[in-house]
Amino acid sequence: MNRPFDITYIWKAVPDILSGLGVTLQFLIGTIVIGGILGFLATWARLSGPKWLRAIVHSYIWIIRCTPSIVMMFLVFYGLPEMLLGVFDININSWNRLYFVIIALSLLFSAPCSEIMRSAYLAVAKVQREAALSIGLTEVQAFRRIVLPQALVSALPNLGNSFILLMKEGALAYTIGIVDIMGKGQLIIARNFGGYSIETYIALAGIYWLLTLAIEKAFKLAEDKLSAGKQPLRAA
Amino acid sequence: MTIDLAYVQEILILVLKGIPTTLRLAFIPLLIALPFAFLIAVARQQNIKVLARVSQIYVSFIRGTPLIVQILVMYSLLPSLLNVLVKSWGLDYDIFGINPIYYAYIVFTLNTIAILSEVFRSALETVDKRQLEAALSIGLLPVQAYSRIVIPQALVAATPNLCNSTVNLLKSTSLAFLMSVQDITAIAKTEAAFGYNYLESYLVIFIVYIVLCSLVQVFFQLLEQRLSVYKRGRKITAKSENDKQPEYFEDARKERYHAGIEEYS
Amino acid sequence: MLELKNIHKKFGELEVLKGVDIAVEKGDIVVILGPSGSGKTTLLRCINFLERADEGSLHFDEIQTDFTKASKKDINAVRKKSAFVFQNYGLFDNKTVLDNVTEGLIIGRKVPKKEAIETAIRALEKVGLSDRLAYYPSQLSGGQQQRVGIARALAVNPDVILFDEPTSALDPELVGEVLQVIRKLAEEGTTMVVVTHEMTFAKEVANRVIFMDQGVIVEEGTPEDIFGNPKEARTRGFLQRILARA
Amino acid sequence: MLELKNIHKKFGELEVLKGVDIAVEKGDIVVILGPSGSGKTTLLRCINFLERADEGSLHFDEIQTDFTKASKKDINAVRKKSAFVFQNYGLFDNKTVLDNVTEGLIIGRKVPKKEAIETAIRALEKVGLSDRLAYYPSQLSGGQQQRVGIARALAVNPDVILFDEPTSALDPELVGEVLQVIRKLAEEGTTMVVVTHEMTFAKEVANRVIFMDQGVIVEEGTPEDIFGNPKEARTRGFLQRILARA
Amino acid sequence: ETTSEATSDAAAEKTEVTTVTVAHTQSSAPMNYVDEKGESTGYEVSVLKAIDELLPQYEFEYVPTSDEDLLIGIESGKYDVGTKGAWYTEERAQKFIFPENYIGASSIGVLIRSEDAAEITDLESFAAAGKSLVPISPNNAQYNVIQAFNAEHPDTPIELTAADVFEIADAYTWLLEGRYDGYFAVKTAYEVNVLAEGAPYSQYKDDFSYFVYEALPTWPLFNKEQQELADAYDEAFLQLEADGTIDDLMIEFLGENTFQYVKE
Ligand SMILES: Nc1ncnc2c1ncn2[C@@H]1O[C@H](COP(=O)(O)OP(=O)(O)OP(=O)(O)O)[C@@H](O)[C@H]1O
Ligand SMILES: Nc1ncnc2c1ncn2[C@@H]1O[C@H](COP(=O)(O)OP(=O)(O)OP(=O)(O)O)[C@@H](O)[C@H]1O
Ligand SMILES: [Mg+2]
Ligand SMILES: [Mg+2]
Repeated sequence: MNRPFDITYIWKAVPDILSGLGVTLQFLIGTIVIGGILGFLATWARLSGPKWLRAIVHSYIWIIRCTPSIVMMFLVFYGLPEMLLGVFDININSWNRLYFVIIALSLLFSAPCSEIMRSAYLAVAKVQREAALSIGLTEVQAFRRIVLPQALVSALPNLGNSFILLMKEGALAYTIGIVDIMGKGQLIIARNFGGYSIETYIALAGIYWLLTLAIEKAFKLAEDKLSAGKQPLRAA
Repeated sequence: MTIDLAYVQEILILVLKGIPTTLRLAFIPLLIALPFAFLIAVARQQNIKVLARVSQIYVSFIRGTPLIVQILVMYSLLPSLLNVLVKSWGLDYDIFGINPIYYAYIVFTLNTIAILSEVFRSALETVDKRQLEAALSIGLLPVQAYSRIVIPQALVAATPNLCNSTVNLLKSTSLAFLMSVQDITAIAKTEAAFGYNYLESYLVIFIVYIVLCSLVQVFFQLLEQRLSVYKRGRKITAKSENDKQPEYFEDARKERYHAGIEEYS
Repeated sequence: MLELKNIHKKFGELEVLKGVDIAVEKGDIVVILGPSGSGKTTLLRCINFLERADEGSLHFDEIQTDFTKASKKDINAVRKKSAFVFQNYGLFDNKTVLDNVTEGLIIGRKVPKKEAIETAIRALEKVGLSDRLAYYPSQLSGGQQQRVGIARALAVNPDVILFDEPTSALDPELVGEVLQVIRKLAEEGTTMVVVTHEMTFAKEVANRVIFMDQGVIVEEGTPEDIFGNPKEARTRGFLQRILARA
Repeated sequence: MLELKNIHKKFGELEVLKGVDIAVEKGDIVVILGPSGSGKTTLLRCINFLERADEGSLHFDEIQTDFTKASKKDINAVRKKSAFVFQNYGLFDNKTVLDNVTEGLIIGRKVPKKEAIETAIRALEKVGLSDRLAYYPSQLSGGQQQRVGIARALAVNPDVILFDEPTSALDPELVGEVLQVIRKLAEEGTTMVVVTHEMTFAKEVANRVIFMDQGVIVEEGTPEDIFGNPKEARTRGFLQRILARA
Repeated sequence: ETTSEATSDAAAEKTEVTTVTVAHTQSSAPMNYVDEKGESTGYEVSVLKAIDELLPQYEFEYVPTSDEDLLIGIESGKYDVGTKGAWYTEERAQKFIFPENYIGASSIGVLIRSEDAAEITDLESFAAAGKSLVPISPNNAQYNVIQAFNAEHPDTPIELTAADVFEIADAYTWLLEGRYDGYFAVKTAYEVNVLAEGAPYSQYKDDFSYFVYEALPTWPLFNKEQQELADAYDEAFLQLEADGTIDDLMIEFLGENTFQYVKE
């Protein structure tokens, strides 16, 4: 093949790419926390809120799931400041752009996240909650101590999917000039006029894969811990 | 900053032509991925030695590498490689004449398999082992036990996540434009470039995705409702109440059965 | 101390409880008998608000409420004062035997951990399971699970325990032992409502027997009355067929 | 027709079956008694390959295999010829009562749908549940679920039925009826292995009684032998304590 | 907060400095990009930096971002001016202020295999030979050039494929292996990737030929409200052109003065 390949360049690109790691981790963690809380509230509202709230939350999830991420990014980056300025006279134009990325991603993340939580919650046998209530636990305690750990077992693989997808959402941040590891890679390639793109992408892929392996490892540990006492669906 | 509605309309009409491509890009990979994803999920769930290990690495690799890298590999490196092979075998086949949409199919299929295999694995976690045992004990083969008892129950927990994945897939098909595939985003962006009407174009993309994703969501919502009938239980009507005495008339019995059947079929 | 009036409960159009009244005094052992599907489990579940009755009122010590109106506070209060032993055991799948029993103590009643563990082990000893502390429910035999369920209810030392067929999965030897435990609890003043198919138990331990059928209380009285001199035809039929077998 | 030799089964370090031999002839009703946790359920599960025994051999009509080596084909053949009634009912949650029963017929045994439905309804009538055809398991009382489980096993008309405490959730009236059904099946030549705590049943219907404890068969014989003249101290103790109660 | 005062009150201009937000694309070297240290640079950015020096009343602040954000941002007023190697169309002129003077010119030409060099010397012969072109992003000036070319040559159009091109140098490989016949590219890219000492494709130096088609003038885009700023830009730009700064920057970033290739 007529394709130049400089294996040493892979290694050379790594430090430069890694300088974007901070941004990646910031928006990843920020989104997981904020989006996770939003998703959790949405789940709670959909499962046990009053009817009107359920309808609102249902439409919220519906619309968010229909929204392409780039559209959401622009809505948040342009719409939100204007709205806050117009309605509450709050100026957030000077905010760090990373905050807008986190807000946009959190909104995007909250909808699938809430669906993951809802399906996992519903998969726990009803009697588990009832048993907890019957020995004097409050609803909240029953949820936190009994239902949640069991629900998490089936939620974790899906949350894993979402976290890993989220981590790779750097392209979205890049559209408003936030440079994470993916963005760093792109800048390197641009500076080289497209040269060494394969090498740079291999370096990127390697870094992402390592991060993914770390996330997967953490999830595996959590899954193993939480599924104690659970019999795998396996015939003898 | 104003939105030119006439222009929106104009783009919208052009973009409609891209809908079949977008749908193809989403649903062909989805349909191909479903069985493979399920097999991987089962292999991992059953802990089948080599298979589980291999599929775990596969899932982790595909999920763990950026889509753009996979596109580079599939769209650029793979054809080069195939070309060299074809040439070295002395075949006369124009590799570069292959419609790039096939590379898009491959990329999206590989990704969807990885994502869905985790969806299915988690769904299988929700099924009680005793359900499988009961099915085996009445003489169903494992395949039958899975298809008739385990999967229908697992699907209840899987549908919301399948919906998430499908909607995500539908939205990420826009990346196929990198491979010069003309989906709705491609058309809208091409139109926007000339007069810098990006606002209008994104508005159109949004509108089209609202419609497409809504259809997907309606479908999965109905599916979930239908699959979870057993959890909510059948509606109990006065007719079925307390007619304790068994009736020995064949016809009456059948009628009663059909009355029951109709309600859940 | 516990009085329920006129409980109605429908599932769809199927009326499972059709106006049940039941009054229990402190220290009572009330046994509920009745054929399968007569609404016994549903009745117990209504008392503990696991099922919301469609009609009726509840009076439990200082708590006085209507089923349709009961507030969260009332419901929690009722649950704090009572415990439920499930027909299907209902153990926490993700907790070991010991944790199943301590849960209600440590979390529900804020008992210090050390004390809770001691109480739990004592309760588990009573049902002969102190050698299975670290097992998960899925690793237990049916009878063992049932006994953990009983120990879990005993441990929280509630005012009223609602037993739903607490001995169904036990061998006769254990049935004897468990009934012994129940009897002792009664002597210590715990009130109990027991759904059971163990006639011997009903005869020996109960101080009141309720016979239910098709969502209503057909007959109610002392064991002597019910077993010796049943008034209703339905009760007589039920008992006759049982006695014919034994 | 069914012969198991030297079955061993360990869960981790815990040896639950320590070399059990059991032989059942066609038309036999073998009752297995034993205290909770003695390995009765595990034994039945091993027969049906729901649990893979660590050691031992199985001989079932023309099937002759070793537990460690049994092929998929052997396992399927054994399961086709037998049925299992679970201690915890084990109904298919996603199927109605009727579908629970027809499933093994239509899918497992390729019986035409119409015929399967009729067979199923007949089986459900036998256990008094033909009025609950379209209910889902979650809408049934404990006793009703148990009876569906029994009907499901009856319907497939297997050579051997393995019953694990088939009457635990039933009121005495129904116990009588269900035992009647089992008796009739036996007369029609169905072989049965029944784990039960119903002494009356064991006495009346069994033609062989096995007493298990701690993973071994302690004693085995006719009901008269076991109940009238038990040889082993452990058996005597068990029976005495039961009789003391009754 | 000082914007309105500064622009309305010309007398106070010595003390009042207006901050101008300049957006530029981050991955379109050599015109606009971000260097290893994270600094905004490139030909166009450098020109604007030089202009800033000449305008004491303005203080430029650079924001690297994407094409889409740059356009939406300038239109909405989030950015006062932006530069992305944009070329001129009537439609665009309705949304943005184009100054009098274009800022640069990107010289583009076609890279072909040397074996075709005898036959193909310009776009006309390329089109006539029925050669295929590596897909072009519609975002890119080149796309428009080919469109214009096709409009002028309805009989022998060049097949134009749109693709959201991500920055990879694989086009050189595609050319070598015959997947496409021509790569419509900026000259600098060709120089850096093929001609330069130690360039990734230097071993294939002899396999490529390049001919310049034309240079396309590129403009900075001003927000509709920023006429004053645009005027200031024009004035300063002429000054820079006169004193040779523009020429220097051209040589630095583009290797030659590309204004020579601008048609009409
Ligand atoms: N999966 C498992 N892991 C570990 N131990 C187990 C497991 N399953 C069963 N056991 C143990 O094996 C022993 C026998 O269980 P089994 O269910 O066979 O008892 P059983 O005779 O049916 O009792 P019961 O009458 O209470 O149902 C019990 O002590 C139980 O704790
Ligand atoms: N969720 C439900 N939906 C519909 N019907 C129900 C539901 N739960 C119970 N039932 C019906 O209510 C009736 C009473 O059920 P319940 O569980 O109270 O009976 P039970 O007296 O406890 O019987 P058993 O002795 O068999 O446990 C049954 O006929 C059952 O089919
Ligand atoms: Mg009940
Ligand atoms: Mg058992």
